[in-house]
Amino acid sequence: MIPTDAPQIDILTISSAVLMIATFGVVVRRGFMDWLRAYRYQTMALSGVTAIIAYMTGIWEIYIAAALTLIIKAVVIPRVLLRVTSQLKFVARYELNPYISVRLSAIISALLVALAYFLTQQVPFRSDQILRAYLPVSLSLLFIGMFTMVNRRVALNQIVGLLIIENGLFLFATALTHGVSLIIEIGVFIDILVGVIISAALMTRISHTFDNLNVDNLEHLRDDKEE
Amino acid sequence: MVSSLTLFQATIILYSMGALLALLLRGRKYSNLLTYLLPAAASLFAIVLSANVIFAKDALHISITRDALAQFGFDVFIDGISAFFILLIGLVSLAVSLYSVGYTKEYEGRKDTSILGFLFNIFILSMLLVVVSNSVFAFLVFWEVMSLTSFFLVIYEHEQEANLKSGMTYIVMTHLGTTFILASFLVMYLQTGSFSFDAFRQYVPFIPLQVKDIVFILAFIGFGTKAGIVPLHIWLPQAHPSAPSNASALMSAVMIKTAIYGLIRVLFDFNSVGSPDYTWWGILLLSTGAITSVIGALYAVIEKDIKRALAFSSIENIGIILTGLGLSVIFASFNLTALAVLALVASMYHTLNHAVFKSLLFMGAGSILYATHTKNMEAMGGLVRKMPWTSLLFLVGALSISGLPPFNGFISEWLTMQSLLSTSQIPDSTLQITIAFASLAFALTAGLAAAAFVKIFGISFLSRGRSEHVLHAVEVPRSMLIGKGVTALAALALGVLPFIGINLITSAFNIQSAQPASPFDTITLQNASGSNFASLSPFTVVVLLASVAAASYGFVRVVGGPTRQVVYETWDCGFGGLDERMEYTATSFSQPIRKIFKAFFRPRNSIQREFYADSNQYKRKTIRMESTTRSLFEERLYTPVVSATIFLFDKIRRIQTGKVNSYLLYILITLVLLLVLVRLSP
Amino acid sequence: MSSSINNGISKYTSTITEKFGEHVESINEANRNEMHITLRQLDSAPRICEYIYSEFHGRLSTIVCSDERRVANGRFMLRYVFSMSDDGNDVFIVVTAKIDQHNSSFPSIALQIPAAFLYEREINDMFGLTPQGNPDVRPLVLHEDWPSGAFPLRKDFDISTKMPREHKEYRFTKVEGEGVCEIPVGPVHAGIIEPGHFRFSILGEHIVNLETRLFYTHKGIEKLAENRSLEETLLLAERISGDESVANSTAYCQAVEKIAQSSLPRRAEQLRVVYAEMERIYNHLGTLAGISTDVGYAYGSARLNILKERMMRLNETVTGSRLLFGVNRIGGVAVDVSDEVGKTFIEIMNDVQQDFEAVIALLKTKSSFIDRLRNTGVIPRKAAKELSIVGVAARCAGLDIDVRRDHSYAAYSGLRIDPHHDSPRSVTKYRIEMQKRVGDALSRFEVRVDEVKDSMNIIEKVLRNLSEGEIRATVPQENLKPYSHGLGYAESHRGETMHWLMLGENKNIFRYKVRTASFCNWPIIEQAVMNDIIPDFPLVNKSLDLSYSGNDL
Amino acid sequence: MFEPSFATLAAGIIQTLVLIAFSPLLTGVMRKVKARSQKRIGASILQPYYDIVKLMRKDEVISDQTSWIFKSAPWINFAAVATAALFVPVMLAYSPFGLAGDVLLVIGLFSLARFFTVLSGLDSASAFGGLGSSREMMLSSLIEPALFLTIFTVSLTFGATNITTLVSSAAGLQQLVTPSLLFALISMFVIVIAETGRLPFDNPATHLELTMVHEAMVLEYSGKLLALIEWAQSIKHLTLLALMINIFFPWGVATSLSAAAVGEGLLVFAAKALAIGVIIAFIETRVAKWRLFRIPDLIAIAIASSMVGIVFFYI
Repeated sequence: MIPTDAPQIDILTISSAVLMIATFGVVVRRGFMDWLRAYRYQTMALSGVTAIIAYMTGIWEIYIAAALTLIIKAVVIPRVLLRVTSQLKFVARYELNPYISVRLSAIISALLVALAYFLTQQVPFRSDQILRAYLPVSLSLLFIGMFTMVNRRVALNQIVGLLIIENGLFLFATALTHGVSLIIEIGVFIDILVGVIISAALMTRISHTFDNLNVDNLEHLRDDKEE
Repeated sequence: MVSSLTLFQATIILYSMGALLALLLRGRKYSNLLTYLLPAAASLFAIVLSANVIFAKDALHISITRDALAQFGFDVFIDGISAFFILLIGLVSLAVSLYSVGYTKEYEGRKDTSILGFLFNIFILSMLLVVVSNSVFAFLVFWEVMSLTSFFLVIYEHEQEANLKSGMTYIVMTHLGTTFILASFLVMYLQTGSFSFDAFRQYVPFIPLQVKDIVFILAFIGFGTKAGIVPLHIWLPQAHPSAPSNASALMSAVMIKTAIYGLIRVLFDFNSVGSPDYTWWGILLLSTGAITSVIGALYAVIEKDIKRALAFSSIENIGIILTGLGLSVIFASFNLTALAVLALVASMYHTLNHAVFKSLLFMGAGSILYATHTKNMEAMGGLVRKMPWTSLLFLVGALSISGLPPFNGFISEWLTMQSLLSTSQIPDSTLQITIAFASLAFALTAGLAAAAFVKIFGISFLSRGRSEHVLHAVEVPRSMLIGKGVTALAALALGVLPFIGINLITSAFNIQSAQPASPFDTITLQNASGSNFASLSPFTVVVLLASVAAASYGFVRVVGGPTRQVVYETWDCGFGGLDERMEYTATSFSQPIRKIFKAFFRPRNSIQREFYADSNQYKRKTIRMESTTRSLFEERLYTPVVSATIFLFDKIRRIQTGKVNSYLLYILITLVLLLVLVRLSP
Repeated sequence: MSSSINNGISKYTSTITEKFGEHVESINEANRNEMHITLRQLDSAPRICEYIYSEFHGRLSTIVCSDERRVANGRFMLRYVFSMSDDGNDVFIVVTAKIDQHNSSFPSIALQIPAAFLYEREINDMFGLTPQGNPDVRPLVLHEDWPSGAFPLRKDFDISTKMPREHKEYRFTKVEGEGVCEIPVGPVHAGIIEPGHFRFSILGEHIVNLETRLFYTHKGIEKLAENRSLEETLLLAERISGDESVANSTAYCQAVEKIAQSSLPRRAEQLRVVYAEMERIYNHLGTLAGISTDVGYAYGSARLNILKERMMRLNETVTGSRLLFGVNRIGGVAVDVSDEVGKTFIEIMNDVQQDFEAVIALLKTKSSFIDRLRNTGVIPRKAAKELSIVGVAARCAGLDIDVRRDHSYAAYSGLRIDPHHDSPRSVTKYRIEMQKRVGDALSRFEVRVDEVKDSMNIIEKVLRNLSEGEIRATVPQENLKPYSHGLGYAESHRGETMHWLMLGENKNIFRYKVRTASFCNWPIIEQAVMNDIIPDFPLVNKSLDLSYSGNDL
Repeated sequence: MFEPSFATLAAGIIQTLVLIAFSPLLTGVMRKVKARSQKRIGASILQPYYDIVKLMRKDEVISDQTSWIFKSAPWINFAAVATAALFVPVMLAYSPFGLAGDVLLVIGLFSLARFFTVLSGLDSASAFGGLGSSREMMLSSLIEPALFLTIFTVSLTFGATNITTLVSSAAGLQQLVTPSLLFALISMFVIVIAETGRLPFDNPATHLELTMVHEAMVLEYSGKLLALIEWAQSIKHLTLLALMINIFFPWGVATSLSAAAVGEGLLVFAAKALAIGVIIAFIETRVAKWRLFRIPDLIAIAIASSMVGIVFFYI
């Protein structure tokens, strides 16, 4: 129960909650376009969180990191992915039948969040306000991202897991070190960018090769069919 | 004021007379009436007895122990806890006895009803004696009598092979359970050196914790088998439906509660769970309860045999009872006494409620069986017009068990939910979160139970008759209605005036709680900071409901004027001629839920289409649809275990020539293992 | 119209003569692309039909029965029309069999050629000729209240006869098994739509079997047409189904023109194309809007309906009729499109096209929308082929059937992609696209979207190259000899429409047989919903866009 | 804050009457918004009132297959829903019957209403009714856990399930947003949409019997009984919205019984209810009805959201 005379709005926790919500937005999407849009929102939330860290710590470099996050991950990467995959047929972009149904994976993700909080409870430096708020979130992001990658069949949609993991790592690093050196960060960003492009291009190839879809297979795939 | 002893003696004598007369008066004119009116009278005595013990605090302690056989004494001790369960037995058997007067006519001319009467009386008597026994020997003897009589009741209609199979499963499982109970008691004996429950109470505080844990686990498995916890529930949905409906009612409503009784003795009487060492007992109970309730409810939803559906619902309700019990233990282990009381009250209230509405529902199902000679819901329908009273009473049962206000199920589910919500006061955040997540199972159970009972009532009683079974159905004899009426009234009373139940439980268990002092008071719970956490006054709700209904009737009447009704056919899209095939079936009703939980049910729809010619697959001669679900527990757990056992016995038989009694082997292995464990324990 | 020897026909002729020489009375060519095989014996019909079906890959286009007892020495005539379109051939093989009037039955081909089922039931109803060996001879057209022994299409049946009503029961296929129940839907529906009865056998949401029962509003068009003049019948043809007026009138006019061997002015042919495509556009837009409504996406349907309305207003501006009534005449068209109107036409249409593409782009990114369509109501390609379905329904399952190309008429030649004329690259691409189609509602959605764009392009192309000249030619009356007959056909927005016409005395109609696309396509819905769930049925139905009126002639 | 007196009792009853009386207006406004956003003009926002009055004056056609369940179900439904409305504060921060029941009772009463509505669907011996009933039970059995978990989160935050305590402590909360409430709000929003049968769960405007959920159950009703059902549906909708508004957005709710406070409370409530109604209506035009067996996914999201909310609370 919250005492009615609580202090000012707990910006840290709320921002971490918003980030969490945005992450769930990505997890529960089936379509490539949908999760890309949701990923954009998640990244915006992430860059907001980064800006908050910058404000709290007063390190100006983190502002740059926040801006970079916004530009590269919310603008460039989605554009690149869109362009690279624009010729792909709908079939290759839509998660018809993940290994675990969306309803169950939503609940599993929630359990992973609980697990992340449970694990980080034991971490000794809970006195650090920023770390206390964001460490569990970043861990959740890692878990959820991995789970998403494991769970998806459509190759293109596995990238979503990768991107979530990456966002989790970024948050982890920023929260833990209060801003790694800017150069390294830029390097990381470019790394990711290249990774995304390569994997997307690879996906395109793959789905071109396996594009001859069998109707009977599709029938079996639909997850709301009995039998 | 009559003393408890007299009442107790009278009760026993009346039940015994009922049993004897059933045999002696075989085939006489009034044999039926006497066979069941005697236990009804006995039940009244039992109810008075329990009231006497609970409210007049006239506990009864009889020792019939002879020195020579000190270990094998028949001690009787009726304290509040026993009295509470005696009340349960009394109440249900009163209703069921009255009901049986009419119901056994079903078997007249077909079967020997005197045997049924005999078993019926002995069965109730044995349950009564189980809950008053105060020594291991007595307890086990009566437990065994209870199991055997119920076994014979299960195979009463042994002409049907399915019943024999059910009986077989039942007897094996129940003995497995008994073995564990025996083992639990033996460990206690090894520690206390006595077979008397009094000694247990006295010495248990001095038993090492690890041993206590073992005792608890053994007792939990043993009693859990009887209660039907998952995955030991396998016998329950087979055995309960096989027995005659009056016996099913007793088995589901009361017999499985004797297991709860046993657990309570172990938890709160022999032990006093008051330190965090016991938290995991609570967690075990709670998680088993959660799993049991969800799985029971899931099966209840898809079942189309009405009595099997009710049996699965019993499993579900045992789960809810265990949830409350588990919470109580957890609270107690953190010394949150008020909350422990709340959870215990919730659990016991549900025990009482379940006894009331489950017997009502089984009697209702029996009435349907009596009138239509089928248990298959797919063959029913339209009974509401043929059996108006039965349907009304069954509806009361369905509303109660679905936990809807203002019936009794709502009160106990409300109390359980409040107990769950109060877990925020536990000083352990991991546990808090775990329990919060576990409450998901509880809520899912509530939702599924409502779905199950909408289906059971809706498909069986409403719309059009689905087969010729229902064509000649007529309302059942009055005695059967009275039996159901008694429990329906109890359900309503316990729902509108929870004061009755709560006071009963608090007095019986001798616990303090700030609960309603007068019948119309509200139940009030406070939160940690002392403001109103929740309160409930069902009586006010009923008054409000009634006045809102009256007001709205008035309003509609004023605005809308008088109503003219035209009776016409159901809308058939102008095609003309709806028939019984064009209404929803039980299988169809539950199909969406089956599909959502398909990972659990593993449904299979196989469609066979026969064509006139292979070159044209568009014109079908016949289409046949078979829809099945698989029982995970039978397939994954029992079948492998059974085949492994058979394999093992085969091996043993090859080595040894003599016959091996499987139960002896169980006991032997268990005992050896236990002794080793006890030896090893510090 | 050229009367040169059709190469395709000669190929078929030689094979048939070789194989079935002794059964064949005569083989002759008529009306440019019709090859008539007249059989000596009725009994050989199944064999030869099956041969054409399995060896020549002929698609059973229709079966025409006519009562020619007063004409051809007292016989009923059965004409099995097969459409041949492989290798770029434009041929209809018509197998003609005679049924002796004392004989009231004929051998069934339905077990070999599934598509024949409905035709044979129809013949059983209307002529009282029983298909021997067809296991299902339940009444189809004439419902239970029609007295037995009255056969409306026999010549001795007077159209003004008042029939007493009877009460019999129609037997639906019963699905055995516990827990299966039936949902009767219709004939009266909750929306304002036409009557048809659907009998679902279900297990919960799961559709086990579906049976349709149609012909609730049978109008007796074929009987009405008899003894009417050609001009009167044109009006009738236009009114077979209000939204297919151009297709039906075109098919009818072409049948007459074929018999008369008249050739049309180029401008008339081009205008027929324009009107036909206009009809396709507004109907496809309506169907797309309907799909959007049926998935509960009101915004999409509102926007598409606005576009449909704009197109219908355009119809009115150009032709004077929102539903394009009265645009066709025998020998040409009735309405001309002036250059000025043509220009505004293209302008408005381009505007609509822009809006249309925006809406479609929106719909395609709406995953809740796409998710409903995907894998819903899958038409198996095999079933589509065997049941001889036509139009969008066939094309969405990857069957490349388009009368506009296969039996090119009016000015369609060269407007559709054609494997025998276009560049190999574009043809390969087209074929791959075809193969990828899986027959679900999403494919139908996409096919319709493509066709709307396609139609707009065609109209623009044709209007920009409109030839000068007359819009109507005079029909050589001397060629309209009694008892000459011909096939007319057109591709409506639902698919191939077949009209068979036989003239009687005084240039009146002797027998007029109409087979719309809906008649062919209705049976496929029973296959498409198999294993689907109940709430998806309206969507499947809408995406197939089947007409009741066009079916219940 | 509020002493039990005749005045508070009267005010409490009046606020319920306000809720009951204005609930069709919300339905009307939402329909209007939907129509406008689809570029239609749409019916008057008072149309639901006209409908109810007209239906009440009409004759009833009752199926010959039905029993007393069919005739009594709408009355029980209406009474249960209207009684539930008594427990929910509207413009006041309390309800006078707060001591007689809590939020779990409100849900219990809704379940009671649903139980009878579902039975009435089965009672008419028509396949449509059965279809609707079966779907309704599928949805409700899944919504139940989502709802309970949401209440769990909320009751943790405010330390009560008693609605008066809930709303008062919500109104007294200094911190406007807490993370756990944010998650609970998401969950609650999904539940409100599901419970009231709006898109993407159920299409209230459809005429296709085969796709209906709620409408299929009540297909056989006419006249007064139908009026009661429709009205009860509106009341349920506004009651749930009121619950959501007063728990999650309690600003401006009257904490004393002065005319000014009550008036302000009423106006602010109306504004908030309208705003949420408009948002829901707007969402409805922008989303297609989900495939029936995808709907559990959405409910699972609500459940997951509540779960995370609980985690955030305990941290």
